[in-house]
Amino acid sequence: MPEILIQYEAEILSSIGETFIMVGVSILAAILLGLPVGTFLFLLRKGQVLENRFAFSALNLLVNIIRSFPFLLLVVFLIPFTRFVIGTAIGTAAATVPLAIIAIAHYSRLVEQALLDVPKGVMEAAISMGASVKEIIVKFLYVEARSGLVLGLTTSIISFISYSTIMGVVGGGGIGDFAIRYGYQQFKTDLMIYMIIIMVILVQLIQFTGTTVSRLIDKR
Amino acid sequence: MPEILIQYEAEILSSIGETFIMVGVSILAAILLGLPVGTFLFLLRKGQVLENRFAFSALNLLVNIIRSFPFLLLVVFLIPFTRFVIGTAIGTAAATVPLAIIAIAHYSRLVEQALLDVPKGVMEAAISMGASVKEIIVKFLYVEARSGLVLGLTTSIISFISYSTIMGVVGGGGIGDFAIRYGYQQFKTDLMIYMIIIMVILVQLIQFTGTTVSRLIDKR
Amino acid sequence: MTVQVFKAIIISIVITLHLRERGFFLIKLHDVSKSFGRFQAIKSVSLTIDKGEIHGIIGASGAGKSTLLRLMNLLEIPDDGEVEINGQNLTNLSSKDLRQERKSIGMIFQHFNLVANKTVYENVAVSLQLASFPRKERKSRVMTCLEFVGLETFCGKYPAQLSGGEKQRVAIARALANSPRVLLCDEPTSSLDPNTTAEILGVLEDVNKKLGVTIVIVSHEMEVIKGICNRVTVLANGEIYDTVLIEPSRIQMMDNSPRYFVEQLTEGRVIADA
Amino acid sequence: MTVQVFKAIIISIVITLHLRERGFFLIKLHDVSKSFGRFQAIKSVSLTIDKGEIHGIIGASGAGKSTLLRLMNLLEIPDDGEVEINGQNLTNLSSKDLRQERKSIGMIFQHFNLVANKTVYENVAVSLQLASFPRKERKSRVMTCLEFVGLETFCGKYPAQLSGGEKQRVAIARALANSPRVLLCDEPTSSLDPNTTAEILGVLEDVNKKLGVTIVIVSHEMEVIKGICNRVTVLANGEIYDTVLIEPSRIQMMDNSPRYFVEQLTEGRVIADA
Amino acid sequence: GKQDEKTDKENVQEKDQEEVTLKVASLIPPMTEILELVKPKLAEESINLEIVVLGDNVQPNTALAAKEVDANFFQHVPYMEEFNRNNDSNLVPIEPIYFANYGTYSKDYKSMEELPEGAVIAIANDVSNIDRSLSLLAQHDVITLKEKTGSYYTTADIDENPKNYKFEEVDLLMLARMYDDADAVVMTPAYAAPLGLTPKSDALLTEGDENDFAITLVARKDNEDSEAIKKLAEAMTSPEVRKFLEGNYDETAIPAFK
Ligand SMILES: Nc1ncnc2c1ncn2[C@@H]1O[C@H](COP(=O)(O)OP(=O)(O)OP(=O)(O)O)[C@@H](O)[C@H]1O
Ligand SMILES: Nc1ncnc2c1ncn2[C@@H]1O[C@H](COP(=O)(O)OP(=O)(O)OP(=O)(O)O)[C@@H](O)[C@H]1O
Ligand SMILES: [Mg+2]
Ligand SMILES: [Mg+2]
Repeated sequence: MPEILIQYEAEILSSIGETFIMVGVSILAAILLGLPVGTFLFLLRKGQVLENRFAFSALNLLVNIIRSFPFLLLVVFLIPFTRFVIGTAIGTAAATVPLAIIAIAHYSRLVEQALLDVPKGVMEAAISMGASVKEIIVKFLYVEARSGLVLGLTTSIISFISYSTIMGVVGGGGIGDFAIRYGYQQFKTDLMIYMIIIMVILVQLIQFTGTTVSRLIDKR
Repeated sequence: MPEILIQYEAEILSSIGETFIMVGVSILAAILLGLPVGTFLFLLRKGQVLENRFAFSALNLLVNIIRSFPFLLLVVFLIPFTRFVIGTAIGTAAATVPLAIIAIAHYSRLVEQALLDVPKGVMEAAISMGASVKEIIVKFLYVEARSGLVLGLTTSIISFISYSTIMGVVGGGGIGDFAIRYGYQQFKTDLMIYMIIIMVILVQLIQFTGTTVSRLIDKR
Repeated sequence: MTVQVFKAIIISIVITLHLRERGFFLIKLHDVSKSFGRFQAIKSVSLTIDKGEIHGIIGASGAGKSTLLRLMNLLEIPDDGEVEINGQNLTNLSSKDLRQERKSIGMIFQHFNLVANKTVYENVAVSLQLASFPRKERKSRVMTCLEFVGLETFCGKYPAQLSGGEKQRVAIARALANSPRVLLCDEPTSSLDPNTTAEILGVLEDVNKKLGVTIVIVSHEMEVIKGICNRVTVLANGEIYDTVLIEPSRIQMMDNSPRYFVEQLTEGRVIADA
Repeated sequence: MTVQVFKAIIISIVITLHLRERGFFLIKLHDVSKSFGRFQAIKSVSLTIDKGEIHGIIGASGAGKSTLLRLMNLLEIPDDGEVEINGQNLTNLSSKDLRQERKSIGMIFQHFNLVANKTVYENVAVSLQLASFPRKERKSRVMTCLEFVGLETFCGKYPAQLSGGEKQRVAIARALANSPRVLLCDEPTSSLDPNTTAEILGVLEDVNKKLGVTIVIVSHEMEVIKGICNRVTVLANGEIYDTVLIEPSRIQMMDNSPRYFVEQLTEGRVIADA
Repeated sequence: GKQDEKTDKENVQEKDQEEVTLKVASLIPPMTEILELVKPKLAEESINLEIVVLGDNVQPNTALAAKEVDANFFQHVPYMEEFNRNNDSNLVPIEPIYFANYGTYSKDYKSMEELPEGAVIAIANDVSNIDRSLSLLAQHDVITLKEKTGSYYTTADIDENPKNYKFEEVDLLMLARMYDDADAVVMTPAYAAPLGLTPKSDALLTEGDENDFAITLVARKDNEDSEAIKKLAEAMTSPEVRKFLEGNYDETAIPAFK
């Protein structure tokens, strides 16, 4: 192992840990909240089972507002909220709040798109069997769109990693921030390159897993 | 109009112009290069007409590498290339280079996903008619996936706007950077909020256009 | 094949025992109209389908048969008119009650509409899940229905791995699974060979006779209509041209060996074996 | 309807004039096998289809008919054996030559496989574009083919707006548009009423007689097979059970009025008008 | 009127003949304000001053080294030297302009003594500012530091920390916002000013001007002697700038030139 990696081993390991925490929480948020939000964006549309012009516009606007904020300003803007939720606005835990919110907005769009590709006939079959909205979602929509949902999540996770690199701003840490602070600002180019290699490996692993899983579960 | 907007009118207008340039170039890059890259990601897959394990892995890795870079470091990393292409590495024109590269990588993933949702039967019809690869792409794949391609582009454009806010680093300017510099760093909160409102309106317009267009061209 | 028919009969008896007494059903359309854009697909149609009847709908391609059928469970919302099932006006029901009502209306779609990411077994099982069919009996019920259509060995396959006829049979099994009281069938045998068709029609007749299920069948095959229906509506250009009462000629069962095809082909005028 | 048939005949003559002399075609399968996973769908089948023949393939649901047909233009790559069309071994062709060869092989899919985002017109036109059919004549050619199938007024509609039978007819028009020399038809009339079926079969016969197009038809409808084929392969469990030579009984044309259905239904045993 | 017009024209012509464009990279006020202030004066001398505002504190040096700008104005000399060491560049200080009087601020506590055991102190997260923040605390004996090993002190170099302060490193941009969150914040006056804080009246500790950290106009070896740079340096050390700094940035930006 190159000497510089040994020298910074502790910092590197903890920054990897920070990235995992930040991205992990984002993934959770994407699944627990982004998925429902995206599902509602789909179901509230014209012609869908929960068609509701007003609710759709409101939800759509909310997602757009989050997506409109320059990320840095979103972080700042959310400070009071973060402080309320986490107790502090700095550090890795605090950094997860804006990341999670961005994650929800980001993934919900990809969910909406994946659901739009479910064939109409499948929805009709569900409706004709008397499925409730919940059943339509869980037993039909998610089943039929599952490979798209997994691929979308993969794309989102990789974006979360990219967003997490900006979280140095509030002391979030992480590999990307480490690369920027030590590698870029302190001109340790070799260290920076190693960090980038770690990130490439991480992203490559995630993409590989996502692609493979989505192919395995796609029976269409 | 609020006084502060009048006071900064010239700067605001020019920052809007900068955002348009940066995002416009990104859109062009996404369409001219991201679309083909995404199409190849799809066509080189197992079971598709250009199936080629090696070429797929290479292209996939390339896209992943770009997506792995912390955006700030990608900007820095590309400086020599930017200087070569644009003649300088600072300013709005220079900022378009890293943005365009990110745009290609970002959109190509969404293109890949949209194409994966084209029913197999349509591909079979194309193949049985003796369509060349180019014809399969243009006359079948893009036609059948068009609403997904438009929605994906919409999602991407909104991400490009978000990425462009970081381009202040190399003097790229833009609304987001303006909001950060004047509104945030100088505590002109009202100015910052106006800038964010402009961005929300912009994003909302783009999303509305994208959603509408994709619905109009979706005949499935 | 006779073995299978026998099985099917046994099975229907089992279902009969399983079910409580259920009233016969009837479907009423009052002046129902449906337009797509400027094109009027159904023009003020009134039609009463009696309890326990097997009602055929026939007509040229594009006459409006599928649309009419889809109006009966409100998959298409009528522009005008009312749809009544068993005395209940579907058009006025709350969405919850409508859902409940739909659980007792089975539907076989012209294009099958199977869930591509569910196995054959899961495609059939899902309708039981939706109707909160007792969990323990689900498996045996699904297998029973798959046996009806001769696909008991196909449980683990996905629709993309099935032939056209196999897909159609899964769709039939799915519609039957939940012991519906009304069965809407849109060309249920269009992809099936004559033997399988006869078999399926036998199952439908049994279901009708033994369980009193009201059946509406859209078909372009004269034999199917003639072989099973009591009354037939002839549709033309979105209007009822005529309604004809007929005596169904009990469908003759044939053995499913390829020999049958050869016999049929060569009957009377054999030229040569190649 | 007779007007349409007349039209169709006129049209086929026009096509004949339009085309250069073309050799008749033949299809040969040598010991072809195809498995899906562990399941062998086609088991070492050898079959020769003569030039200009109308060849039927019949068999029970799941017998392997569609798979066999799809092997003929290499949509399914055989695990073993060779596929030859007009003396050319398709399995050895470069992908460019294979593409070229496919342009002269029309295919009607069991599930239509229309492009959902193309209009009826565009769905038919695309096969002409692919074959670099002279740009000027495209429009009239597309309209001719749509007239064949009685859909000349449906140009601007999208597949989702069509009935099942209309979709199927668009698929037929698409396959005919490019004047193919071999036509592979997978259940081409499964969704069509008897009149439209007779009409379409008439068109296919004309195309075969006047242009020497070799036709392979998979169908489960005995009438279709009997009415048009010269020779029939009976398939069972992925193997050829028998090949039977028959004398096609020229399909009788019927008028397409709803009266026909009523007559058929009531023939001999009228009970009552409801 | 006629005569005025004529002289105007002449002026324009004159300008056209010898106008030089001078690009200077900078970050935030008061740096950018000083540059804006001297702009008209330089214009009189046919120098078109173009201010390039960048958003991070490496790019101005990268751009200067790559000759994309002619000078920059955002850093102190130790930071510049560190850049030279690492990038093989030859940036040179031209003229120190002002001391950004680094200070420690606290919302809840009036003096350093009041700051309790284990209090959280927010400091900037880039290496040179970590070094500077720790040095400031060491200067006032709040902590003691070990012998400097590398070019910068890091939190690992803290020798004694009697009151067990916790150091939270955040981005420069966030520092001011941490005023609410942390028990104390160490920052430059430029970031403190928008909060209405000045080193003179609000800081618990300040750096003063007994240090090497004056914000300095920096150029390159190859252009340090050019006429334009000299005029720029001259303009930036003029009485007007001093007056401006003293008037608007009392003790916040202490003029560093004589
Ligand atoms: N969504 C739609 N938009 C526009 N037109 C439609 C739509 N659905 C059906 N139609 C038209 O309505 C008419 C009746 O359609 P329907 O599907 O009911 O016919 P059908 O009698 O079932 O025919 P087939 O036997 O061919 O299935 C057809 O001409 C069709 O083109
Ligand atoms: N992709 C596949 N994977 C696995 N099994 C398949 C696949 N495609 C077809 N089969 C199986 O191969 C057998 C033959 O299928 P094929 O589609 O050729 O039948 P067919 O004779 O056309 O039947 P039908 O008249 O019902 O359309 C069927 O039992 C089917 O389940
Ligand atoms: Mg229909
Ligand atoms: Mg088939």
